[in-house]
Amino acid sequence: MRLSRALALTTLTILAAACEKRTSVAETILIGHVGSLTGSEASFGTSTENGIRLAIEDINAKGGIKGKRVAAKTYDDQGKPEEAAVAATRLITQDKVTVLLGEVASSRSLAMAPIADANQVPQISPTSTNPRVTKDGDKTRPYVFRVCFIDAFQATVMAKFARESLKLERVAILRDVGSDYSVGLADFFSKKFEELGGTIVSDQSFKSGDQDFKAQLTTIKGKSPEMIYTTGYYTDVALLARQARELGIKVPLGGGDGWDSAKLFEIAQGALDGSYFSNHYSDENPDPRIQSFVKRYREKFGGTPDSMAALGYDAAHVAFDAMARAPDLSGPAIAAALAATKDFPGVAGVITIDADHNAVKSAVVLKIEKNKARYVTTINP
Amino acid sequence: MSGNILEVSDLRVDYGGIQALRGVSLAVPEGQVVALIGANGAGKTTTLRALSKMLRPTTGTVRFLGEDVTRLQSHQLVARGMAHAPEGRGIFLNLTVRENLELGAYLRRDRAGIAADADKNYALFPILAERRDQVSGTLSGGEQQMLAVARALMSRPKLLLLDEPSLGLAPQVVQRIFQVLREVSESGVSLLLVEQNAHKALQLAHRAYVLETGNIFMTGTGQELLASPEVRKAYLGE
Amino acid sequence: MTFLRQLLRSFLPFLVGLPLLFAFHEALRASGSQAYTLLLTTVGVNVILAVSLNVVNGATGQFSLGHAGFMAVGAYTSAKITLALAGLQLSFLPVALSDQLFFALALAAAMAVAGLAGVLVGLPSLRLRGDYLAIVTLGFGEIIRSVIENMKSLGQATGLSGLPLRTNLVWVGAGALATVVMARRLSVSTQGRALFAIREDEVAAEAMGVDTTGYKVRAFVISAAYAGLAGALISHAILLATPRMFTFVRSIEVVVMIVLGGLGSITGSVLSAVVLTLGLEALREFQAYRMVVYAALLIALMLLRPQGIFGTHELWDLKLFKRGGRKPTAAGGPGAAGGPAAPGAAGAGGTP
Amino acid sequence: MTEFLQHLVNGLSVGTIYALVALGYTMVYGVLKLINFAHGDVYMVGAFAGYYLSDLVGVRPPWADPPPGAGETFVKATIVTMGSMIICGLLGYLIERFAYRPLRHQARLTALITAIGVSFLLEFGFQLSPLVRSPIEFPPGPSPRVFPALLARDGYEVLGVNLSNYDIIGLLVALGLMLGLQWIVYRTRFGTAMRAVSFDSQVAGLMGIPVNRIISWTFVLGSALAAAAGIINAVSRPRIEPLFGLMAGLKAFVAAVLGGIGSVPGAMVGGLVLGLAEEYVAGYTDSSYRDAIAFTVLILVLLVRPAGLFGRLTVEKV
Repeated sequence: MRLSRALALTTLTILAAACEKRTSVAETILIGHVGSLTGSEASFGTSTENGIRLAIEDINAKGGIKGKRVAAKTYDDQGKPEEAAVAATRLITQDKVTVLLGEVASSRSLAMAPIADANQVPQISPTSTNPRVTKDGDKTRPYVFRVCFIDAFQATVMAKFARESLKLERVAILRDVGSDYSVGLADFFSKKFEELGGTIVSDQSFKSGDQDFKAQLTTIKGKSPEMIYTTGYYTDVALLARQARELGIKVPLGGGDGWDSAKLFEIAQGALDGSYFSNHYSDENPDPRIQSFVKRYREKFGGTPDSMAALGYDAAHVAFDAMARAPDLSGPAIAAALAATKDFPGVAGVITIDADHNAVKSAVVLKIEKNKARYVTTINP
Repeated sequence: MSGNILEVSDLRVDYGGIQALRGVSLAVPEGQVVALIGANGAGKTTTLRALSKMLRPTTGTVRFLGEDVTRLQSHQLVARGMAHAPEGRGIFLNLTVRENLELGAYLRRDRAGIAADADKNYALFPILAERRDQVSGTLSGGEQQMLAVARALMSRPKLLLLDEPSLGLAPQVVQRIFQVLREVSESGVSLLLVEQNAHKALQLAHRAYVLETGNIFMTGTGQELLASPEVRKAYLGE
Repeated sequence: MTFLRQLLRSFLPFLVGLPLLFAFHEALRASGSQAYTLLLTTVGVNVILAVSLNVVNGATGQFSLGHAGFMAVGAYTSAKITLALAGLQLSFLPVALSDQLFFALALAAAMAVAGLAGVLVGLPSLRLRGDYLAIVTLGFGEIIRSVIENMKSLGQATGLSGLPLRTNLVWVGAGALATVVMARRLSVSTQGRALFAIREDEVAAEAMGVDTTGYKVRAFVISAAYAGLAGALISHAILLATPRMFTFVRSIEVVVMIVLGGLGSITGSVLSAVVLTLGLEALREFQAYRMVVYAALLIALMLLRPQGIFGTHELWDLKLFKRGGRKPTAAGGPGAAGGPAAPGAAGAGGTP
Repeated sequence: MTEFLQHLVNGLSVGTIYALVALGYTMVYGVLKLINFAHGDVYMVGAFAGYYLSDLVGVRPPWADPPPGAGETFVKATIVTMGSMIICGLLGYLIERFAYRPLRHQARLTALITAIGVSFLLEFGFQLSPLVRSPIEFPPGPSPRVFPALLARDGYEVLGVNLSNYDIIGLLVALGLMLGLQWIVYRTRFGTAMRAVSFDSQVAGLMGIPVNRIISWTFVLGSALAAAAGIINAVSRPRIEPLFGLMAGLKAFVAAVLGGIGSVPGAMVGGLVLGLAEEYVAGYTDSSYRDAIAFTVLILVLLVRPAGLFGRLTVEKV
């Protein structure tokens, strides 16, 4: 019986720890962040988290919001949707956060969205690009927003650029079948590119974390495309680009904002020269806001911020802006203020929230030359 | 108490609450053959396994060549001169006959001596010589038993623990094995023998112990026990 | 008479349990605190997963690493049904009741389809043993996920979203209860004895005339069906079914639960599912360190109590702990050491 | 035809890595009958050890100014590889000694769970942000690191097929290691002892074989092999991150089972077959079913030959 008592005690202790109530200090505004700090997408969640921390430093340096300091509470979801849902619930119901930030991936944001709506706590996703994130059927979710492009816009930008500026006829697609971001982008691109009269000569896929892409690349090479549009994240794209060059593929690659990271160039070592990708901003942009963000990020965390960090930073600032404008800090008030966000100057573009709670902002197209991204053009929505 | 190569006192083994050995004490005098007889489940095999550390005894002390070896591991006992040919033969069926023999001499470094001993064993069991490069899984039961004895001898033991060397063998093979054991014993190796075939064992043994439900029930010289009516009734089927 | 009594014994837990669950559910709703609903749902789902996996792993000694695959089958089957029936209503019933009726239908279908998938995975078990079987089950899980990831109609990587909220604590509790009752009935029935015989010694079991192959497939089917139920419940709690929820890491988590609880012990599985789920939640504060702590705890727990929390015992045989002494420790090597825990001692069969 | 041959080269290149990791898997399994779940993570640690060592010995990339001479490169590459093999050998020893040995007489599933625990510990431990900054940043954190150019890449084009010295060296090293292992297992005293322990460790003890030491050395050897694989892979695919051992470990395990677990040539053949099967499937059909196909091939092979291609089905001991 001693054993059973010990077990019961352990269980109770754990339960107690799990259910421990936190009293929020009245002077502090708590915002919650759900991100993948561990697991296969840990690097993205960590970037976002870094961006958010930087934003919080900013706002507190300016004296906070409505005279209150801002603090953040972050929970790891290991890249699992169920965990994201549980973490979001805990942030809202126990930690009583005012605003919820997250998640990087659409599938996790989708798991959090109903909870945000049900509890009337605004959720801002930094990078979830799937159109359905802010939608509940045909209705717009009242409390869910995002500060990034949606798939359709970014894909259209690249399809147009490839078709009209580069005058390409034949493009091959290489998508990451395990990532909703990549699949969504590839689908929209292929639709748009064909609408514009181009041909998709091959549609291949890989899975994030793969070490070898030569099988797909060899097949693509046989179809002799003029560009390979590959919608993965930088971690995979850089390796993939090297292997493409090793196979003697000389055509440019194309991609989206998932490419944006200093690591891309570090790994690719020039293999991406001549390639194009769409992004929110260019870190060449002399805008002092952007330059100061990049500089401070480098000092604090080492390395150049990627788009996940920039969007995390923007998501937090958009939230602060709305909180400052809102008459009070209740969920509905903040949500209303968020919906009214207009021309907010983020580091990743000027953000206006539209009726569907998506960010409307311009995209830039960057070209990689000598292992560096160079600004080519800006495309407005 | 010199003259005993092995002295065991109060050896106990528990199997999950069941006492398999309840305090066995015995001794093997140098150069002699000692037999352990008893019914199935009396604890004979357990005794041997506890002595060679295939099992960890709960309590008790074991002295081998005057040294307390209670805490040593199997391979350390082999290094000190104790060999154990286990029940069910314990042949490495995935290895050849030659490799099995070589493993018997694992701790020896004298290549010439090993080769000589192997040849001696091949002479003792000519059938093994014929099959030396066969995987031992293809040997018959009797051949495997011979291999087990031969392999145990390869370490040049001072004491050889033998578990049921005659189990399931044809009468001529049993004859052969016992003949070899007699020769081994005469060459100065001490033997601790567990046998179902009590008659043969007692004939060979200088001394014998009768085990019953984990206890030593009787002891005496081989001849005394052969003559004992109780033993004759219980173990010799008379 | 015996049949009736057996039937009653099977239903008794529900007669007692369901009203309690309803009461708890209503109390929680009345208090306005939904804070723990989702957490308790994951606890319940993990209980279902662990106990159902134990039917295969614990009872036959074969381990399956494809449980997440069956969850996925259940989740997608039920999600397709609830999505298709979303706007419909049985006119003679109030909306809520009609919805729940449809959900019951979806759950039943989830179990059926997952059970069918279980047949597919169970069949190779006729030819394969031990680790070979484990890797094949893992492979099936991955194949299922890979197929989902590639099917446009299943939403590929994004999965199916916008599912109606149907799962509540009554469903989860009832599901967990049903799983436990199923496992308990199975372990005391003659069929259960056969399964235990397979675990102890398959060769001997066959020699004794036990139809090991039939039982193995059946164990797989039952276990898969309940995993499907778990998948359906969790997806209607977080309103989403994506391939990410059903990776092989998920399968491994369930294996960890049952080994930690004690192979073959139903109460052990239940308890460790509860403890691990809540424990991980308690560790959430540690952020990235959480999984490191979890891993270290896992190793430490296994070293301290290798037979699992309960060994092969059940809560109801706790008294037996006093009598059962130490098991023999073989000093030799690894190959020989086989089955867990004390030989023949009590076990879950209930007859000491 | 060119495309077919190119796929052949690619497939062999990937298969080589699977084979190298599978060799260690198969050895450990052969002796302990334990799925060393952490083996893939040891492979990962091997790559990171190489990364840090390269940094410490100052490996310069071929495009450095002035570029390193061939001699310098070779010496440093050898130091890095050997060093990483030693580090992983030690890691393997520690894992066996403290996580597996205490459980050796328990049910095998128990050891599997600690193996999973060790695997998680390494994966998530390496994902933590750096606690130490100098002389190395450790742990490395979740974002990928770039493995230094230990060896300059030479690409060749033969009949329109692109291949490189990496592929050739990898394959040769793998073949060499396989032959070496085969020699150890079948021609040395240690190997005979290993096979004896694998068959029946208790009886092996009765032969005077120090069972624990043999098992430790098997782990050391297997882990060192994993380190070699980690470095060979990282040289040609220079992105390393804490989780990249997970899938490689899984695939290698599939390869080992495919070849017949416990068999050294089986691991080699299994690895190459798996690499080629994936390659051709990905190349000629729908590439997204790549992983599914790997497992389908495995299941089909096992249904026809339940003990793998080279495995012997041993009768279970009664």
